[in-house]
Amino acid sequence: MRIASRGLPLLVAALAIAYPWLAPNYYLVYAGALTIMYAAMSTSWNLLGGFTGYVSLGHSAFFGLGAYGTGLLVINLGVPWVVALLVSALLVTLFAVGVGIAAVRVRGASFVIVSIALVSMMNLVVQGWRSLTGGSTGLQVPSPFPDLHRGQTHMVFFYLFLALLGLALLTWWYVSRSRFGAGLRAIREDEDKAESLGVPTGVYKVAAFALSALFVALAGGLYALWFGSLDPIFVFSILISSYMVLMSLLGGVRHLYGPLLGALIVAPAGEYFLIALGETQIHLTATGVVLVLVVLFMPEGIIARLTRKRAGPSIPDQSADQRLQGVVS
Amino acid sequence: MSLLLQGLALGVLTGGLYALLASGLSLYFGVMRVVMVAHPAFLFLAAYLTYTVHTALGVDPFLALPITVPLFFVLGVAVQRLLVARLAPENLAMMSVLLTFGIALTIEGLLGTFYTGSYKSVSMEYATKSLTIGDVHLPYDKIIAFGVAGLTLAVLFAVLVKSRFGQALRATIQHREAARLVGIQTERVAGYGFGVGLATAAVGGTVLALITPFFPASHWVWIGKLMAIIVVGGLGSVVGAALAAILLGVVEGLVLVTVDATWATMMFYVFLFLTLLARPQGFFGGRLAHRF
Amino acid sequence: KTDEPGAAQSPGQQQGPVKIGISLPLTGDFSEPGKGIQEGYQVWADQVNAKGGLLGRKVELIFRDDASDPNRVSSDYESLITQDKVNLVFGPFSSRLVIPAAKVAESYNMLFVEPAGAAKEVFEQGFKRLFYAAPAIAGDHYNYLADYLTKLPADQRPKTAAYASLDDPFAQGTAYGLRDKLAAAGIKTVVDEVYPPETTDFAPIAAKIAAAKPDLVVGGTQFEDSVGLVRALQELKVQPKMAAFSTGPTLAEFPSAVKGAAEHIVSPVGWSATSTFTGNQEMIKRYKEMFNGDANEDAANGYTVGQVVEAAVNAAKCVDPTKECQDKLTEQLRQATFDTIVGPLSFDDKGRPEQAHMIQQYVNGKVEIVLPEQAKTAGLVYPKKPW
Amino acid sequence: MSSLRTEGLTKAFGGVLAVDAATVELQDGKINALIGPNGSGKTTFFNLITGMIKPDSGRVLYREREITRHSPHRIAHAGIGRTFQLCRVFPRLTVLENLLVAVRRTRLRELLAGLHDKGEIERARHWLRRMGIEHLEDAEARDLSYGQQKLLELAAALMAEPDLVLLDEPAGGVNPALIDRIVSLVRDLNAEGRTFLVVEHNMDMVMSMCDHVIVFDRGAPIAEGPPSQVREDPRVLEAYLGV
Amino acid sequence: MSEVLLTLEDVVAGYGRAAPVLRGLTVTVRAGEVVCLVGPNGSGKSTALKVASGLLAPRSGRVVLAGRDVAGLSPQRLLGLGLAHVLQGHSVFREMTVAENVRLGGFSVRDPAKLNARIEAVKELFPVVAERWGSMAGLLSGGQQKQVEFARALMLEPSVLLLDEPSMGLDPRNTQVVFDQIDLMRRTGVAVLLVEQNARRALEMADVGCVLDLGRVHISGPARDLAADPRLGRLYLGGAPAT
Ligand SMILES: Nc1ncnc2c1ncn2[C@@H]1O[C@H](COP(=O)(O)OP(=O)(O)OP(=O)(O)O)[C@@H](O)[C@H]1O
Ligand SMILES: Nc1ncnc2c1ncn2[C@@H]1O[C@H](COP(=O)(O)OP(=O)(O)OP(=O)(O)O)[C@@H](O)[C@H]1O
Ligand SMILES: [Mg+2]
Ligand SMILES: [Mg+2]
Repeated sequence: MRIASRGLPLLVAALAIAYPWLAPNYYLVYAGALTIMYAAMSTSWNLLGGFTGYVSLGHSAFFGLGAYGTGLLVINLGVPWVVALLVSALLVTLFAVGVGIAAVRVRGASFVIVSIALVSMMNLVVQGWRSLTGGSTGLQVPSPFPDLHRGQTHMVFFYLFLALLGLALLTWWYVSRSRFGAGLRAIREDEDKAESLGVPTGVYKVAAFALSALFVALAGGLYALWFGSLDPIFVFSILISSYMVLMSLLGGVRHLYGPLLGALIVAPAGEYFLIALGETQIHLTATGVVLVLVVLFMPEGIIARLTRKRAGPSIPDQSADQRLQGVVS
Repeated sequence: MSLLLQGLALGVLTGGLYALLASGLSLYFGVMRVVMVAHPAFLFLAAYLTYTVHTALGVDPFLALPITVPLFFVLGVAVQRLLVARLAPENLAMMSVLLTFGIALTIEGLLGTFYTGSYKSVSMEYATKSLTIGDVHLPYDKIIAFGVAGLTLAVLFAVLVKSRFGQALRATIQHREAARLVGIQTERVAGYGFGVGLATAAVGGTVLALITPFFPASHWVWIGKLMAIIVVGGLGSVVGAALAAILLGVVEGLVLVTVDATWATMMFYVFLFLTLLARPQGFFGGRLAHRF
Repeated sequence: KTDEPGAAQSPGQQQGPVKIGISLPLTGDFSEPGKGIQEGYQVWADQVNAKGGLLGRKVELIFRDDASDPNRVSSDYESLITQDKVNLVFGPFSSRLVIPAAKVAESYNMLFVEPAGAAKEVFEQGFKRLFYAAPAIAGDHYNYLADYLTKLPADQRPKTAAYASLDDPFAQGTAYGLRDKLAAAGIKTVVDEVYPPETTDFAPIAAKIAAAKPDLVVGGTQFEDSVGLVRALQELKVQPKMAAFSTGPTLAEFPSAVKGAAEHIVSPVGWSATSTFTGNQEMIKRYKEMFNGDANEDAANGYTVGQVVEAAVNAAKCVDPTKECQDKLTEQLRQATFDTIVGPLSFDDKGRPEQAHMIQQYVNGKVEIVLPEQAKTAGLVYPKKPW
Repeated sequence: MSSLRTEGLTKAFGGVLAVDAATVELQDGKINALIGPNGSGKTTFFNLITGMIKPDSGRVLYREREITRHSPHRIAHAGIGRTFQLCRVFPRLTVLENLLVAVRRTRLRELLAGLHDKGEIERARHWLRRMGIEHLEDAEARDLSYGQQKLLELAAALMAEPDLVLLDEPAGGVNPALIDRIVSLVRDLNAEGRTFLVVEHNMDMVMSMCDHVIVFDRGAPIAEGPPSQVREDPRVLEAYLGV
Repeated sequence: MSEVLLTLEDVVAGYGRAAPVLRGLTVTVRAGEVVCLVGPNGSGKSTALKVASGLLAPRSGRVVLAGRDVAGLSPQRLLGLGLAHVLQGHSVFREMTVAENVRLGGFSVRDPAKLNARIEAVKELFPVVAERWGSMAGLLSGGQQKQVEFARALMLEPSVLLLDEPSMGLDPRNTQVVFDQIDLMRRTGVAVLLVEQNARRALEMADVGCVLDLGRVHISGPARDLAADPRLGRLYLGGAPAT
């Protein structure tokens, strides 16, 4: 048991690091990098969703802003890509604090709507602000590694995304063990009660919102550098957010590795559906049906399914028997 | 000046359309606590059915209503009983988003498969005429939409607030066990509630078909707009949603004629955030605050 | 790695069918035109195979759906090139998807002939192997019309023009191409409106146009918004002397969507069902056999790509994905002039076509080519009848 | 010195004056009781003190420092803990996690500190032992029976080490055998120096446990004093006991 | 002896896949009789009532209502046979007015005249119902909500009444009103199955008492005898028996 719980993650990590060298061709490296990117994003989504239970369908806004921020800094100010990436992620985090203050005022379903609105709004802003962002023409970001050929670029970004994923996992793990995390979980269960026990719920929620935005923004920035073309209607898309949510839920929002596992399943499965059914729109239906089935039959996620079933309340027999003896005798 | 007047008139009429399209949402969302992302997808499903009836029989699209409305009612009952009812109540909000998102994708895929990706439209002679009062033109299609919206909302209001069924529905959602104990058949009632919501989608879809061409992916643009209306109006308030719809319709129309289309679309979200900052429970209605 | 640049081609690729990889938006926002282009490609492949194939080898098309998503478009080409080891790639639909797709093709040294990336930005990315197989890029679509209008006698010439266009590089490109030329000729721009793809209500835009009472209304549109605009203009009783819309009116669904209002609307079109350019009538015939409908411009664009590449392959006498072969093909594209169903095509050094779009008009309910003079099937009706 | 004092505290909901210019002073280090008929404003009074709702007017002073309109978590940090009339636990957290939420966290360092700090866990277990529910430490709170949840809620409130504890009907729905246990616990804690304010309808419990009784009617105190005295007060008999 | 109206016989029941909560429970209630269930928290009292009213289907055993085996029938059906159940805790329809709540109590009563007569009667019984007729029920105080619930159940004129801790959260005066009402119904021949934690008080007025623990009735007999039993007192009733 001990070995399984320690050893498995190490083994997986080793495999992940070796993956680009084991992959028979660069396309699989590319697909791997994309999967890791989604894993990193859904893990960071889970910093908000898993702890506080606030379902955001708006995280692609941070993805897009991170991407555009990085791209614009590189193009307009010519700063080195690392600086651009970090500065843009920081700015997005600040922005997320502002948005968070307004957004976390509503709970449950309304929050979902607000987050959807956030994506639509950012899409409109970026699309409308043609002079800065290039509008609907999109933004072409120069590659940070012009000397590498395409396959090598995929390798580099595979490791960059892997590092980001590691960072996100570490953060989640750390938060889950901290008092901050305990407070966030309490918020998920009962906000007013948490408040009365001294949890500053407002600050916590905004902090979780911003933290989770930070990693998504970093992923967006890396994406911009890797991919090279940005188009507002695609980076600010509810579909990207939905993927984060789907992956997290499928794996299990209450587990460190839930979103990662979800990503490892969803990304290849999506690929499979497209290739197998791609000639008609029926693959959308297939995805939709899978989503429905997950929600209906695995609402707690795969990991919860595999590891533990809630035993339900049980009455401690001995203690009650003792109690009864005094009466019946 | 006359341009402003024209913008205002168009805004009011368009607001009516929005109110119609959003009315079902305020039912699921406010009364049944289900975040129904698939509502616009159902609207377009209805539009496609209307199109089929219209082209097959050559009749006025409104004559499709006797077919689509009962059909959607039954569909709604089925969706509720087979899918939504299985969600655990403690995370209904989260799970219903995903569930209905999945439903929306399913519908889009099916529409694409059966009707192909190409645009369909229903055009009637009367839909492009307009009534002219002074300098202001009032398009008939929008007037019809406005009228249908008024009618639908009135019916919905009567059903939800005044009728026995409406009371039973609200009781069911608020405390299921207690509702069963006063003699309400809760499963049936919840199913019917959803059915009524989808029935409004059938009406909305018909009107939409008359006004705009559509293709399977058309529903995406509507999700954000309609949801914004519901939040600004205050969850659960049919009247609030209607007023918010008209308000936003007018703002959109006026901003469009004075500034530009991007800003006009943005207004929905700007108002949404303003609402949150000023009155998170919405302007016209809203759920009870918690008792401690 | 098997796809290391310069890795030796496995002999298998030199025989068997010629595989052509294509990613198209079969779902999502661009699914409508995506489908058309797919059909065009299929008609072409069918015809080539009936004639014995490319260099004697059967042609096999491999389609991927990119769901109108640039991320997927890249993955698709990446996997088509490296996994399926296709011999050739053909382009996707929409300027928005062409750029990311071309990036991939370019980095694998593949020739990239595309049917639908007409926005001027596509050609400003420094691509060396990209060619647009249609008569003209977006900004030049209206050239014949601009010519016609500016040459009208002063008293007939429109004085004012209103422009409304979708925020999309292609649609906007067409409208602005015309606007710039007309403005230079002194036709005043009275409305210049850009609307985002999310726009669902066109009446207020029409109201703005109505208030300006322009002689000329130009829409940089795709389908949905062209119908929305036409209906709204009708409702608000705007009666310009001429109404021009890109894309929408060239689709078969248009006349039924706007009913009688289609009459006298003009549009730029790269292809005509009535023209007798090389292979056009066979294409139309075969399309009808295969899909039981009428070919449209999208299908023609797809077909044209096939024609161009086919000619290049036949001239270069090679069709494998190696750099040498693709270089030879690219060289062909750059130098030769190709006889296609949209007329003779040649390309400049950025891959831009150097011909021009025709102008079509609905006359008595039928689509007629009205400009240029040498291709016309009917005379341009101006001013248009009120709607 | 008084631990908690309110001056003219007023809250109206629409037309209903829930708390009406209530001026109340608690006896420090004592077990204070707050009784009154249904709807007399007791719970609202708690909510006003703990900042869950904001008063229309009036002031709340805790150890002579004004805490009116402070946010609930600040008030909790100041040392006021409470339980709810309808018992509220974190249903899907384990019993132990329920308690750990209440650990103080003011400074960033404390905030980021590991949750599984040995000392804190020991302290949590200590409280669970005192409530007699230590064997349930790993059970999810929603699996507990009503009475056990009540004890858990109390334990969580105490975990935050409040100096003033507000209990809203601690005996409601609780088995009488458990009530005895709660009473002795409150007595013990009171002996350690904590001040209590208990809302309760179980008169036996109030009379036997409390040192000082405040009687509310229509949102304001109408009588106060030691239990024996209040029990005889004609106004109390009339307004509350209904005889 | 009067007619047996409700019998639970060897009932085994539980939630989900977990171990059963009721493990062979047997209880009988006759017309004109109040049977009081007492027992520790979590012993299965509420579960027993849920089985009796059809909210929970038993895994085995019989539920006989007025001579018919009704195990597994829906609450609506049982309601038609004259059974009413007041739930534990708060079960008002929070976002509906008091008026709507009370009216819904008579959901299955089709005769408007009768309905209005009952409404007038409950308004008289609980003044707060009349006073707050138009308020949202969820905004009332805990005890007020409880009164609304009781009033709602009274709309039905049942022949078998299941009450789950009706006095919880009620002040002494309202507790008296509720107990008086139970007494009145007993006299008109209603069979009452009462669960109370206010056990001494309840046993005082009940005819039969049953001690439920671990999902089984261990002792039953005349209520007064149980109340006087010192061993029971220590374990279940708290404190010493009132003398
Ligand atoms: N949020 C609210 N909105 C409207 N009225 C309220 C609200 N909260 C409380 N009230 C009203 O204020 C009055 C006092 O309520 P409160 O809950 O403080 O009473 P209480 O003394 O705790 O009663 P109980 O003993 O029944 O718990 C009641 O009449 C109640 O209806
Ligand atoms: N909905 C439920 N799901 C799962 N378990 C439950 C549920 N309701 C009750 N239980 C469990 O069943 C057992 C009996 O519960 P029940 O509510 O019948 O007890 P009770 O005797 O009424 O206790 P109390 O006096 O605290 O109300 C408890 O262990 C409880 O945890
Ligand atoms: Mg209270
Ligand atoms: Mg109980």
